[in-house]
Amino acid sequence: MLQSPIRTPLIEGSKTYRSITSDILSPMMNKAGKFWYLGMTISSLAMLFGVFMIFWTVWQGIGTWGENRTVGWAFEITTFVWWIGIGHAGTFISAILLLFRQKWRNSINRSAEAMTIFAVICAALFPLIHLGRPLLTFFIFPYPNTRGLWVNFNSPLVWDVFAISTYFTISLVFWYVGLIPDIGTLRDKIKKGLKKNIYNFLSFGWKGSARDWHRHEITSIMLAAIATPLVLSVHSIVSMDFASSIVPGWHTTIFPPYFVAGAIFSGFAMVQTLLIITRKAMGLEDFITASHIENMNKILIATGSIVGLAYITEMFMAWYSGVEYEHYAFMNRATGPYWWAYMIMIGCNVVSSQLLWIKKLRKSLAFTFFLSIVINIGMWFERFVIIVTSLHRDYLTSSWTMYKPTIVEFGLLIGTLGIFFTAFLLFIRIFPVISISEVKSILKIGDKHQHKSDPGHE
Amino acid sequence: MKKYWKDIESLKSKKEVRSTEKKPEENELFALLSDPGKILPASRRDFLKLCGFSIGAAALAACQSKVSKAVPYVIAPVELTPGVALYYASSYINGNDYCSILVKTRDGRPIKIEGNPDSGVTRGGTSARVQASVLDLYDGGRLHGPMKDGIPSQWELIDNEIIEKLNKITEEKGTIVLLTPTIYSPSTEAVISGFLKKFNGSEWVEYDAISYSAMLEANKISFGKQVIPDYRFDKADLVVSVGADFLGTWLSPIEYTKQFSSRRDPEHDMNWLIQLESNLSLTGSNADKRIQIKPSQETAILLNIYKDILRSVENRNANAPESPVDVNEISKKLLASKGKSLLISGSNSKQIQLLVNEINRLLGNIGETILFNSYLRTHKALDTSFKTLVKKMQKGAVNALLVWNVNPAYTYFDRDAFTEGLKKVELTVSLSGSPDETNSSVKYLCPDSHYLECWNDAEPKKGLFSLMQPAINQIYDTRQMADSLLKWTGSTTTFHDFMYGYWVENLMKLEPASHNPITFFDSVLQKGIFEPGTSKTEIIEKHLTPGILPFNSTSIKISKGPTEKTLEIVFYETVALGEGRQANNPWLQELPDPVTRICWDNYVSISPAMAKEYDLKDCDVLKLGETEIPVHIQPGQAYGTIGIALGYGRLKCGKVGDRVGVDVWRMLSAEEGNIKNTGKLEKIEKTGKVYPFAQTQTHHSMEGRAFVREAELKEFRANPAAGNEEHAYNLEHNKSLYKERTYPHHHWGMAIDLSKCTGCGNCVIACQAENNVPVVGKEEVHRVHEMHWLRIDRYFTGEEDNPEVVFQPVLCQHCQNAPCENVCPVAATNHSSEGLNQMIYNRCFGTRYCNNNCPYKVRRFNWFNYSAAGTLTGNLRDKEEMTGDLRRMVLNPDVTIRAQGVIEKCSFCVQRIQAAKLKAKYENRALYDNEIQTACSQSCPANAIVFGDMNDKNSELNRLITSGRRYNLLEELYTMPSVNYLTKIKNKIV
Amino acid sequence: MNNRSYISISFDDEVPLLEAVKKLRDNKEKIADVLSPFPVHGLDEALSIKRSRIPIVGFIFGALGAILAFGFQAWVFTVSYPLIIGGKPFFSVPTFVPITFEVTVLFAGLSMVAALLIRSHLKPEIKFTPVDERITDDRFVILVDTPDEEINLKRITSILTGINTVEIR
Amino acid sequence: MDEHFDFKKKYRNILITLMTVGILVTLAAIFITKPGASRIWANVLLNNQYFMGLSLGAAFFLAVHRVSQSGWHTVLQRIPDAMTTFLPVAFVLMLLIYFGIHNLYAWTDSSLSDKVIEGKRAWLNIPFFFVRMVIYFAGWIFLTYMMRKNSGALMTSADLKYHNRKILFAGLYLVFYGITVSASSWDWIMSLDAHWYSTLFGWYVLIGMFVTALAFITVIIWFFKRQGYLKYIRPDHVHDMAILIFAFSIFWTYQWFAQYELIWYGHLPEETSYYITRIHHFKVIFFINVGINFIVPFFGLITFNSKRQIGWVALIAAVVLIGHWIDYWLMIMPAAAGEKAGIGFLEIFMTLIYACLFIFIVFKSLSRGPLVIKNDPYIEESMNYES
Repeated sequence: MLQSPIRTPLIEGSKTYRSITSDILSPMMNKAGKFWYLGMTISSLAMLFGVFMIFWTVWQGIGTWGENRTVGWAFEITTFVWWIGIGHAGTFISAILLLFRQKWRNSINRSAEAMTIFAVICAALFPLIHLGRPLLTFFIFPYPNTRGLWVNFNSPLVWDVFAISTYFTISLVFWYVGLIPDIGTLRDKIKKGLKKNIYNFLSFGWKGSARDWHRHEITSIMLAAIATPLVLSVHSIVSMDFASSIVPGWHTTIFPPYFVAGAIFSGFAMVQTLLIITRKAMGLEDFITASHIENMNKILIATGSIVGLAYITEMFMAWYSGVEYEHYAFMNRATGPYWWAYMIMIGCNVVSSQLLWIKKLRKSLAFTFFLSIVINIGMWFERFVIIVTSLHRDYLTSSWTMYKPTIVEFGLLIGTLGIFFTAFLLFIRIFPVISISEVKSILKIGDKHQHKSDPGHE
Repeated sequence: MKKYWKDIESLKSKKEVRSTEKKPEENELFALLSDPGKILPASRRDFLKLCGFSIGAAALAACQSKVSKAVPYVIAPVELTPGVALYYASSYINGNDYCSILVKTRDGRPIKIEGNPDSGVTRGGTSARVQASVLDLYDGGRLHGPMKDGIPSQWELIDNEIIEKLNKITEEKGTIVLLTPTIYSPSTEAVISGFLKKFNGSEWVEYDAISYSAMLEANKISFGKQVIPDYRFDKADLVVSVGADFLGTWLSPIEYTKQFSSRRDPEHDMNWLIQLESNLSLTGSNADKRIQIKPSQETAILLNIYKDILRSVENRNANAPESPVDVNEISKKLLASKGKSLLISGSNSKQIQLLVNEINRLLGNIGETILFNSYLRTHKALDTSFKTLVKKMQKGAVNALLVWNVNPAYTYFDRDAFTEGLKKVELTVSLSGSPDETNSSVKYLCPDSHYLECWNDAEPKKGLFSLMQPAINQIYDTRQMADSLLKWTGSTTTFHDFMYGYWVENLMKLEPASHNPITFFDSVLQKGIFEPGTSKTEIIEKHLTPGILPFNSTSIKISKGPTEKTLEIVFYETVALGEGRQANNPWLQELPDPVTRICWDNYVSISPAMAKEYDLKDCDVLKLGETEIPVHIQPGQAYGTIGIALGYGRLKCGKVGDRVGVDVWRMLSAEEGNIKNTGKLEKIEKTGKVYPFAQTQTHHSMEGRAFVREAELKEFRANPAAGNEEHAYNLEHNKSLYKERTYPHHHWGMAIDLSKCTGCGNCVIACQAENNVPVVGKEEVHRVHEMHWLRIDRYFTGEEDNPEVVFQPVLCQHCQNAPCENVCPVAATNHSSEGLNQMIYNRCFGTRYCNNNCPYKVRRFNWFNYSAAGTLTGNLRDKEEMTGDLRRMVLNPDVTIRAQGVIEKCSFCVQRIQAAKLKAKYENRALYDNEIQTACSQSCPANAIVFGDMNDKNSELNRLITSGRRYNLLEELYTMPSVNYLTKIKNKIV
Repeated sequence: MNNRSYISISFDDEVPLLEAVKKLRDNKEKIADVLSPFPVHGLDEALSIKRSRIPIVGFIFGALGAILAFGFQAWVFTVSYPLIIGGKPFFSVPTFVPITFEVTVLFAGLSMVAALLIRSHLKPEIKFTPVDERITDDRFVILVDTPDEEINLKRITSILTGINTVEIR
Repeated sequence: MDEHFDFKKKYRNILITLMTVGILVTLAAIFITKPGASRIWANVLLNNQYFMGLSLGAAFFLAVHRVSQSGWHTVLQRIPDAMTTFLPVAFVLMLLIYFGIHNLYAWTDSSLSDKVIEGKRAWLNIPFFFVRMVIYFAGWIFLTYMMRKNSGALMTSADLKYHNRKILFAGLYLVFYGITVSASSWDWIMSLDAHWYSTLFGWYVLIGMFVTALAFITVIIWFFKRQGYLKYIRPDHVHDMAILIFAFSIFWTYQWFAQYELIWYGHLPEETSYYITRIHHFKVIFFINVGINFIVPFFGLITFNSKRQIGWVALIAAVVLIGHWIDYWLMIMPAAAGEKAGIGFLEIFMTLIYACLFIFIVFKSLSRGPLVIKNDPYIEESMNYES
């Protein structure tokens, strides 16, 4: 395949197929370093803290949270939407960028997909524990119960269940299908022992046959094709949890695409956070290059701008609508008691991402890392602003009230961060963080030297 | 209303069992147990019935002694059908509070109090206190039996000792004093006079913590009768009230609310209410014009009114100081409605009351709006008599003190004098049923039974009698006070028999038609009331013809106006707690004050202007003398005054009420022998502490949104839809994308007349009692976790310093396009074919989505396991001990209690709807209009709530909802609520 | 498969591999399989592998999912247990769409993966012996189907002269 | 490589004839059927919006691809570039609205005492309306001109700075267009229903524009290939165009659904009014709209092979072009012309006039240079593109 000479290479350094294999597999072949253990300790402690808080919530009741009569959802749904949003980047990278022929995605899709899966797990926890009676969660499934009652298909929460479980299943399958050849590589690299047997089992007997590759590719691209609308639908449906209500500030038609943009925005920020650490810690600078980071920064500008545009649109429309409730809801957002949250949201999401227009900042790893964390915070606050400021002052002024989170709710956020990082840390030691076979397939496209020495391969 | 009585009528034939005062359940039961050989014929069906009942019986018996197994009745009590409610007509008497009631019992347990619509006094109305009184019955903190020196004892032992001592004292010519609140039970009065006769030299002192003694004294001078007259607010076109909260707490608020609201119907003639006051009271918030005054200004204002009126009526002049407010308008209005006006004052100053009497006389109101035929008998005590008693006690001149149902060690401002005197009394006996500050230091405790366990009668107004009958056997080893007195007098009759005798002898003759004492008594007992026709002519003494009242305005002393710096304090009763008798009642403690919306506390009310001046914020703690008390900034509080509620800060009333709020009784003082409800304060000290309130509404403005729609009477007369123009617009614009549903059979709906609603909060408690709404406690209310299904929103309009107040009861609106239903994932909330928004508790798993999407925020979530119905055991959150076995007896078995983690909300009392439908079906007829009453509509003393079938074209509801005043809350959202509001029509005085 | 005999030709790059495939096919050799560490671009055409029908499987199952999901929801709301919910019609198509979509995607996705696993005989196995352990690393192998190894080995070696092979055996 | 489009006399004559027929029939329709001023002006607005949308969508197509440094589209970039040359004409046509503004927009009636409209006066007033119009067009015309100029410069020069500038202006265009496409659609379309509002509306219109532009580009490719041009546009390029039409038709449906579903669900009268008018009076057209714009491209382009045949893709694209005309019709007509709205001679032939004019300008522009910009750094990559 021909590539324009003005493009930067996708992989740096003079790589051979063999060195790609050994570079990427090295964490699985060697013992973990002390930083890994340190990270593991911290994140599992955070996880334990969260587990305790979950237990506390289930045992005592939702009353242990700061929610109340008027603000029925707050911290937990904020965090839920945040995680779900983060869980969007993986599939976006794998699916949409695959469809749009963005070859650079090959070295980041694996870890982004893994991130998706872990984030969705963290997210899925919240709808469960936020229930008043979590032991009865099974009510949500349309099973034929003794009273002949099914579920309410009109409810966006039921759609959520279908959307999230489908999304999780498809993401997991997509990820695993992509992993199979690499597990095959691992199997063949490890000489013997239990590890080899396990990888052997997991590799599904992958041979690398041309027909298998053909089917594998077609399946991947078709999965990508269906995952594309899926990824859109999931956050759209999550946004409908809000948008289909009649709460001013929630009920707005722009929500589905705006939430999707926001999700990709926050997801990419999280990918940036993880990749900048991972590439450094695991020495994968040649595969995840500065131009990867820059490309992702460009997506951050795009999605950040869409999000900013949505903020402006909402604000304008609240005024334009002439509906006093809408009007008040948005005034209250910006100038009410939670103005600081609104400012954090605007500052961290819109203002900060616009800095990426500056090429120097866009190319700076340190700045990108900093910014990615800022955006993660900003996106959390975006959901907080949407949820809490809309609810706490809705229609009847008599019911207006304030919301203040408790330690338990913070514990849940910390706990899910713990789960997420624990899972991610385990992942990087068990499976290759970069898709070996896909990187090999673009090796020659990216490498100028190879290209020159072998011009006729196309 | 007559139709209602279908229930009670059916009891008629079964009355005998009741009136013999046997306890058939127990007697038969134990007879059977003691004679096992006796075989009784019982069909299987009977057996099952009895099994059912036995559960209730076992629950009852459990309170007396431990029963390890349930034993079925073999012979059924005749009137009981398990699962069917029985209603007993009775009376609520608690100190000065009176209400004629129906007690709803289920399986032998009283579970709900309802108003007795036949009563000429309360006319079916109730108050929050009455509604909540049923919970007092199941108060585990009540005294469980007789005690001596704090040690449980036996009635016989104690009786003997007391009789012995009383006799000894009498022999030694000592003084025995019986201290009670005002007693308006004729039979009890007879028992007491018997007691006084028996023990020579004994005295009877009546003491009311909230006293109207100045009024009594003034009336004695003005009218020759030391009575409180029969005020007729229904006859007055204009009511001018100077600090009298007659809709909330003044004298007989249930009665007055009924009367007053009957004149708030804009379709007929509407009255005017002018309120001059310092605190923003319930009455003040319903006033057409409210003028803020300081208490010290009352005399001057009244004198000016007097001057104006005297000049115009009798063409005489009177001296009056400069009036602090412009009274011209008031005088003019008063003069314009001569004979049809009413001037009242809440002051306990004789001078002021004399002045008020004189003005009313000049206006020709005596005999028109102020009647004496059936004068009010519920407030008879004079402060001076108690003061004399305390002095005597201090001197040691009292040998025995028998206290019943008063608590001077808490309510008397000079309580130290009283307790000091108490120590000098040889024999101290308390007959009060609950622990309090007074009986904690007496020797003998002979606890009275709860009124639901007692026989009694009452004559709250002259010539209007009512009966009280027990609805349950004594839960504890208690004995009614009158029985104790009879016992100590040496009588062998029970009080029931005594009362029966009294009625046959003295009252039967008032009803010339009746000859048979048994049928007479039973018919009264069945109706609960006896109101023989009173003579039409007024019975004011002849010599008190107008014009020669012994009144001289020049004798009135005008206290020097206090300096600007001095703050004046107004002490008031709250609607819920009054003087604090029911402080141990969690329902009342959790009832938000109608005006401030704060519960579980009292506080200093202070005007916004003053708060700014003193740099105070809500919840700042102040130091007033020795007491520390938090501040609440209350728009409408007169500048220069502060208001503090009495009845809080009790120390010995029980777990619930102890140390709730601050006790300020000590800050009262007496003037001319009468206890003043005002005080002065030199300075305010900030402590720097902050104290959070449990306040259920923190935003007080409607922000220009049309929740409560208002119009002036004039506008309304010109256009019945005045102030409600949006309704037509919305009707036109609310179009559906899909076919609207119809409810062809019944379509239940409600109309709430905002013109009538006074915001008293009675419906809130009625709803709580009917629907087993949990109590969550102060901390939880503070965290905005309150559970009331029905709340009363209160908004301020106009300026901050002198706001107008509107009330709006908000319950589930039962929207036809209910936003909550759409979003529930498990269809736990959906719509019935009769238009009800249903909530299925056991299907709910608590996503709270419905609550978020409810624009009315009427859904309540069980944040913790409040009701002990939780899915996890051992995680109960019940600070107020509402889930103890005893308290749970108040639960309505027709309404499920809700588990932790489920949403609950108003059901339109679906259990009542179903019961009535069943009954109608059984009787093979259609439902009558008004046959179904929800708890709130039934109890409303202002008749502001009407429930019915919107499909019934002839129903009262339909009449209301077709009027131009009808609108729906947030109707622009097209939720199509079944609850309709009627615009508030204000009779503004410009 | 393993009991048949093959000649395996190994390469260390895909360029000679493609050339070899072309040459072998031109010489009517039966190529049993080509094994590679990654999908080699152009190999499908070189081997004339027909486009897989996995997408058709996905379409069929997706359509099935759509019909099932929509039908089920409609049945529940109109036949099985109609409930009045928020005044909305029983047959409320807009609210059925999200779930219908999700189930469609789920069915389509899982069916395609299932088809992949079944068609390529991919399943968890305890024992697996690869042709060459370096295939998943950097080896490209052509397996030529052959009845007589020795004769063919010679022939193939001659066909492939000039092409950079690593090993022919 | 040095292919030049020859805008033959034959084409010109056909276009001019058709335009003349269009004008005549339109005038006849106006005088015979007397459709009322509102409907006439609504047609003007509808066609202005539709053809302006083609230009803007084409520019959006270019901008997105340029910013994402996509190579494959390089061979066909002159077509969308040419489409943007219509914008100055669109501007003039849009200014014509001034003469019919009272027939179209209820809010222009200053005597109207409507609380909601009163509240919007700060935005909805005639002077500001035109000020905004000028701003939008100035921005669009300038930015598309710069994009065109820089990509055109690569016809002669191989300086990479033109390439980089082209990308820069594409980025600026995206930002400006993102904001103004929403605002302009509120102004010109949404404010026809002065009470109604939907935050999604602008984005919905944006995607509609994009899909129509994609379809139009495809139709032009088909036409040119039939005429023997654009040989180097291979099935791989067609495939990508088809994927885009397919994907963005689904995306359009998604937005359509999101807007409809949320309004249907929330059921707030101030929002449902829009759909009530359209469903109650124009039920058939309402559902045809979704049918054409979703079902046709979805099933028409779902298979692998169908996406690779230019004839078939162009056919689907043509249907999509009609579909989105109906979409605009539904947005504009019921609000502007009320129940009198319909699809008749007036609509069809006025659109014909516009279409001829538009094609004329596009062809004219295309004939001005080679069809392939040979110095574009991505040209070789694009020529050899394999999907």
